[in-house]
Amino acid sequence: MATVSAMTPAKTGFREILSRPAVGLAVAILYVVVAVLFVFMLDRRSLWYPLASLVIAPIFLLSPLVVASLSMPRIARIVLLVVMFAVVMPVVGISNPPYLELAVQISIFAGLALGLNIVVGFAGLLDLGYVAFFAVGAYLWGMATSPSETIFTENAWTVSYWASNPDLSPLAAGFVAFVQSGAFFFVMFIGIAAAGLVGVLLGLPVLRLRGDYLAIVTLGFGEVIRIFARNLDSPINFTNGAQGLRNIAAPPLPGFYISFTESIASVLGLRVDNPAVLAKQLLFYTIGLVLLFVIILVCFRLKDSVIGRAWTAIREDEIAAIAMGVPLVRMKLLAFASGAAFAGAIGVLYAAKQTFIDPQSFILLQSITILAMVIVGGMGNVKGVVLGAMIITLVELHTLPNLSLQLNALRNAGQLNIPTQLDPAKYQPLVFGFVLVLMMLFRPAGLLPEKSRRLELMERNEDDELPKEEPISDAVLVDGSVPQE
Amino acid sequence: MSSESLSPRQGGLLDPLIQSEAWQRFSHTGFYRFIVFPIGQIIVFIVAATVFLTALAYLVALLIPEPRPNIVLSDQISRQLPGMVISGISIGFVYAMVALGYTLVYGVLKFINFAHSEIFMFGSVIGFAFMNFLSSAGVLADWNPVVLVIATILISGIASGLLAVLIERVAYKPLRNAPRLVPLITAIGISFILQDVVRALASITINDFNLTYPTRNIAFFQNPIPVVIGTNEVRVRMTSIIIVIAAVIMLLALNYFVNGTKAGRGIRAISMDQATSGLMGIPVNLMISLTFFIGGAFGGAAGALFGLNVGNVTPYIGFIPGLKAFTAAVLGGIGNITGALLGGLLIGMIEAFLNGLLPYFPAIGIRYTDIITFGILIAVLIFRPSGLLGERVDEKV
Amino acid sequence: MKLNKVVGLLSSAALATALSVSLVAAQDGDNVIRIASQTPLSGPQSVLGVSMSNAVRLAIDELSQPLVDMGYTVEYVPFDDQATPEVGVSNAQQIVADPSILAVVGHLNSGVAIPSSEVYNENDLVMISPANTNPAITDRGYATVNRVCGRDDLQGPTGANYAAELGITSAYVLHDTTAYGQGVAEYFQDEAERLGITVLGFEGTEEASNFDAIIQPILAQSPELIYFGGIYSQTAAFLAQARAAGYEGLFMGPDGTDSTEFAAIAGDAAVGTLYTTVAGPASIYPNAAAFIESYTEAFGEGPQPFAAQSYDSTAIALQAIQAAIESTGGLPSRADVAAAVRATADYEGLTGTITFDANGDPEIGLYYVIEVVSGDPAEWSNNSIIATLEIPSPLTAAAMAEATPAS
Amino acid sequence: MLLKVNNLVKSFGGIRAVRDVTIGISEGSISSIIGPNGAGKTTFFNLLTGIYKPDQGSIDFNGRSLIGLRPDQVNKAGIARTFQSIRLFGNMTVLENIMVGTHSRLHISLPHTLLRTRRFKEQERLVQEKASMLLKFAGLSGKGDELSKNLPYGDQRRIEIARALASDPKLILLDEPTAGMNPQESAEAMSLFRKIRDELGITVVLIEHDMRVVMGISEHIDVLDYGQKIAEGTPEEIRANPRVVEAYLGRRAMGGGANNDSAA
Repeated sequence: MATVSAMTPAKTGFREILSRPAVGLAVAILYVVVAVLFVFMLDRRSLWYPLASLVIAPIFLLSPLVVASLSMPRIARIVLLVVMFAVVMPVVGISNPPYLELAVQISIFAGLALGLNIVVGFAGLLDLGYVAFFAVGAYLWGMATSPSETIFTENAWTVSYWASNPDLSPLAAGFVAFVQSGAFFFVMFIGIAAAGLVGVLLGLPVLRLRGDYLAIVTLGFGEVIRIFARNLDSPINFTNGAQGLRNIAAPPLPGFYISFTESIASVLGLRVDNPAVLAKQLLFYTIGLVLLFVIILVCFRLKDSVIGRAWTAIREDEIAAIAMGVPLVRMKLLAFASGAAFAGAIGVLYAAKQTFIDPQSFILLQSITILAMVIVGGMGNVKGVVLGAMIITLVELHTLPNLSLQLNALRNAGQLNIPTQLDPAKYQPLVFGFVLVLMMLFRPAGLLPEKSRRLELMERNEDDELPKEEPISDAVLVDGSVPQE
Repeated sequence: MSSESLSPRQGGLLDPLIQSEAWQRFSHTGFYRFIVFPIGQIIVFIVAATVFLTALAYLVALLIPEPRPNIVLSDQISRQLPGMVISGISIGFVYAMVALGYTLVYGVLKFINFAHSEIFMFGSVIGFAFMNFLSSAGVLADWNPVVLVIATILISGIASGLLAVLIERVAYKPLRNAPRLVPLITAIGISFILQDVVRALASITINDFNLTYPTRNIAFFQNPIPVVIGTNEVRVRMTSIIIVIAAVIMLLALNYFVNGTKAGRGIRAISMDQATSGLMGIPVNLMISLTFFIGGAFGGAAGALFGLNVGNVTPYIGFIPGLKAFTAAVLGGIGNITGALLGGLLIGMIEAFLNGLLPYFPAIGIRYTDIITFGILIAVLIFRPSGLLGERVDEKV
Repeated sequence: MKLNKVVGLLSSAALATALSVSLVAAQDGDNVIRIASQTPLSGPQSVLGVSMSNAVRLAIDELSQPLVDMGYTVEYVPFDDQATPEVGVSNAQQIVADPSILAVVGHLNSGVAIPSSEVYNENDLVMISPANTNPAITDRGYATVNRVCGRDDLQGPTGANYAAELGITSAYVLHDTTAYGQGVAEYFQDEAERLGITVLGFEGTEEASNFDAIIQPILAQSPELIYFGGIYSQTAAFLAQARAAGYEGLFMGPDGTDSTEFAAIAGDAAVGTLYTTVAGPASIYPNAAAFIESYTEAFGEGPQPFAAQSYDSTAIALQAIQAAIESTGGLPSRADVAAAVRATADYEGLTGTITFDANGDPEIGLYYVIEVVSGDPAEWSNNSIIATLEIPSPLTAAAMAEATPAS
Repeated sequence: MLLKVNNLVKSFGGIRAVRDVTIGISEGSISSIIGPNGAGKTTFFNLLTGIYKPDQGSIDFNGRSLIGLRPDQVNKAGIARTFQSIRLFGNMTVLENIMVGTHSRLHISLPHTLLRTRRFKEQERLVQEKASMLLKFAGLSGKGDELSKNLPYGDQRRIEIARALASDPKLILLDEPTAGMNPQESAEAMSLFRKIRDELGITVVLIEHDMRVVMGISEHIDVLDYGQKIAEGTPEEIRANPRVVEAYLGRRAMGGGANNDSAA
């Protein structure tokens, strides 16, 4: 995370103090400690639990971003982050499993948003069908392992068939052993390749199109993939159609996850009935985190390279870019494919985590939600996009439900009287709509804009005064250099 | 409907007529420019689309005469043809009117107003509310049906237009200098808000969100008109005819407004160059609001007509027609008014033909209608990257 | 950088909240029992989801007295699953984290129910489904997953059987492309073909309002019956338009048809429509009539499909919790409640007498074929039963087949 | 001859923008293409660089045909250009703009980029160095980290030139590089053009309206009017050519008082 730079030069006294490494470190540690304390202070039986959780969950879950943003010695930052991810998060997660679930969902959506950010933020191509690539990965793992009655299960091509068949030839037994150990990661790589390939296949015919035409074509493509997923149950059943693929396998759970969970639980004095369940969540958390880390690294490396500069150039001015030797189609394809590849890998993780996928998981609204994460966070800025994904996921999955839970609790306690037509649980999308509109009105460049866009916005009024039109010419006549010098 | 796009070209059969002095004089009258020409254009579009799709269908029937046992495709085509054409035209006009909203806004602001589908929904709900009000007052049946339709269109059109202006003022105008994708996100936020606000209002006032037009019990709207073509009888629904007539009249009005009035000229100027138009004294903000009003009014009126036709609307009704109308706008060439009309009619007709004939191919079926429609769009865009009637954008270098 | 401000703001907000939380003393005792529901409360499917949630609320209001008498407080916690799997799973995590929640009633969509019930099952929390007719729900054999509604693979064939009895020879099958609609339509089609009915077409469409073009090939082939696997808002609009276009044959649908709204939308076109359901009409069942009355009084509108099933699900949960308390002598564990639910026998609900089999299906499903008698929504409860079929669940049927060895 | 263009034709709709133009550019020269507005000069550049496809004719550069090549391939073949209306990557810094110019000379490999291999780092270092060198060469020292759109007009012209030079071209096409500059800035620009040829050995072709620049720097001039070449030769020859005078004076009557002093 070396590229996560320190704070901008301080302007006020407060900032100046905060920008000192030692102070930054202290503040960061204090923040994390306080956040964790808050989490443990939560009293589930309190009437105000939902409201408290609503406030404390974002405080806690944003703490890695706070650590990454405050100025401190690099080593300290790394140590702190490792401790956060490897110790604090799991401990809190075991004591409060919904937070672990949130962390997993955030890592999934942050990964998706970063992938889309390559296409939209870096290369400036509007893609409204991004969820299609996500579906490719998810269906790949789903079809490989679900016992649903698809052509794969019927023809004994799947893991579950092999694994449950007692009479195995040595070859098949070897295959099962491989599958049970590494198939998940193997399929994840295939997912990366397959989604990347689909990205190229889609990109080839359509990348000549200008911005908004590209948007509708990608939107159509997203729908096409969803409709295929829904319809390819006949004449040959590939996807099990609208019924979806159920009981999709999870990656094998290493034994120490269970013992780790048990020991943490006993240290905290928690009664955990089924440690394997929490351990599995922890495993998904680990995979999601590692995947997200790799994706962030790849994003930074791509951005600070010939490729990233070429993408920015394309975003800024296609004609100038191609005239400077940037091969447009190749670089755009590369953007499409890299974005798609991320989505493919995350799709595999998603299918394994959900254990069930159906076409409804891959609707247009998903693509739009991911796009909203990119834009709300700050197009082009990796940290901003992660923040955007965090906030939107939190709002959708935690803040809004807890808000309605709080109102419901007050109503159950007789402190609030709401008619059923205005049941707060019914109006979460309304609040989400307001959140989107207000965030955009107050921070049009996103929460953490890319550096250049920040500057752009500050000077947008001067923008138009730059001499763009060609100068009125025929200089000849004025200075009279023809006919004599 | 710019008069240039279909202007007679030299070398045609009609040359003697076109070059005659009388024609020249006639072609410059308002009657020609605002009545004869646009209606001719609409007829040409409809006839061309019908002929093309029918020919294609019969061609398929020639290649695959019996796609299913006991089904002779060509017989089925001739049996269904009138019904498919009529339903294609009526839904096509709805798409076209909604597509106009997308295209007008895109023309002046170069951004896709994703909340437009909810304006359409809003129009359909206002149409319901108005009729429901009359119905509960017990006077619905007393109104002359023609007056009722006109009043409904006006009320839902004006209400939706005002809503569109309000949305523009609140959610888009402050963002005019922001990156282009930002208004897209506010538009999505607005869509959520509109859906839920309408739902809340509907559930508070009538405790329901299936809003059924009370016109169901009025014979004028309900009784179909039997039309006998050859040996088979087709029942044409009155509401389909209403859609076509209303849409044509509104399109003529729009054509007159855009090409025949000062305000229309202002809008056209802004769509070409906003900054210069401002310098030339055109009130840019007013014109943009006006554009939103017109686009919203068309969307809202289309919503009311659609509601009248299908009978039942909900707060979530806008999404699918909105998406299709957006496709239509792009197919025709987004930013081009004639393109929206052509695109809407084409999408409507293609859909009607696919939905009518794909059932005879059990391996495909109407579940693939949307995929084929999008396939056609993509094919068109690959050969004409700016849509059917969109201008070629050879960027000046 | 703004992050500082955000951090500052959040921290102070948290501090304030934490303080106020600690000031407002914990109010719940150990004797709070919560029942959660997860249904779509927003979005297009919320008509059904809200009605289900209302029915749960009504059941808790009406039936929790025995538990209250035992000294417990019963609370209802509705969740909006937004018909979205991620939201459902995330809510499920919240639900299982609240130890006072002892039962879940939900979901509407199988696509949400299946992944969410994995979470419930892992935490021994019992789910009673009022609406998931997909066979996969209970075929997994989880001890915590039960349903009171019918199964697609029984309901579809019931319709086909009745059609064959009527002497129908040709049918056209439509569905709404959802797991529910397509599932039930496919089972109808299979059974119809087996019984010698010619299926002239089998089509799925997402179209929700404008069916003009879809009707054309149906008219051209004039089937004797149209079967539409879907929810009333779509099927009623279709029926009204088909009748206007000249369709004169029969129309049949699954239990998604069972709503007063069907008559409201389709009007007189609704008359003669047939539908299959496990919920008997109110005119014959006094309990059902009382339910409709109290529901309408409480919420100002009639119950939608699956509302009666939701009421029954909640009632079964309450009864099971009571039984578990009686046998354990204190607040029962979730596993106890799950076992008690599974042990439910001969429960007399609005939707028949329910005994769960080992997979959580009702052992014997009582399926009605009902005919719509009027286009007036107010007359909906007078719809007449024209056939009643008792169909055992697959597990029960297998057991019965074993018990009576083939001769 | 470094560049040999024979009988080039390009029409847009019914308008023939370039008709039958034949031009040769010899290696190491500085030459100009002049002509009244709308004479087809910029179209000619666009044809050379592959942005437009010619209808007829041949373009041979350094012994190979450029017909059918995409703009990026033309760039790789050794022709770089600037634009009449400045087209910088406004939200990139000056240095990054120049770095983009090196694209066609770089080895681009995804594995090397992702793994940050030594080879990748070495290349990045070279690119940085080259960009800094060109920054200095173009007289932009110290402005490398500014956003390019925030710089004054004259500097933007220089960035464009530096960016074009970054691809190590054999031939650089400058489209009205001094438009909008005052006499002093023009003079500085002229010395920059000479430096490009003298120090870097790059052949320079200008489109120019400022006759002081044209006459002062060109070794060879081609004159276009209405898409056709009407004259060529040394500055002296062109000055004496009656067709050229007519082409310009013919426009004087309509031309009016447009001038080139509209500096930013």
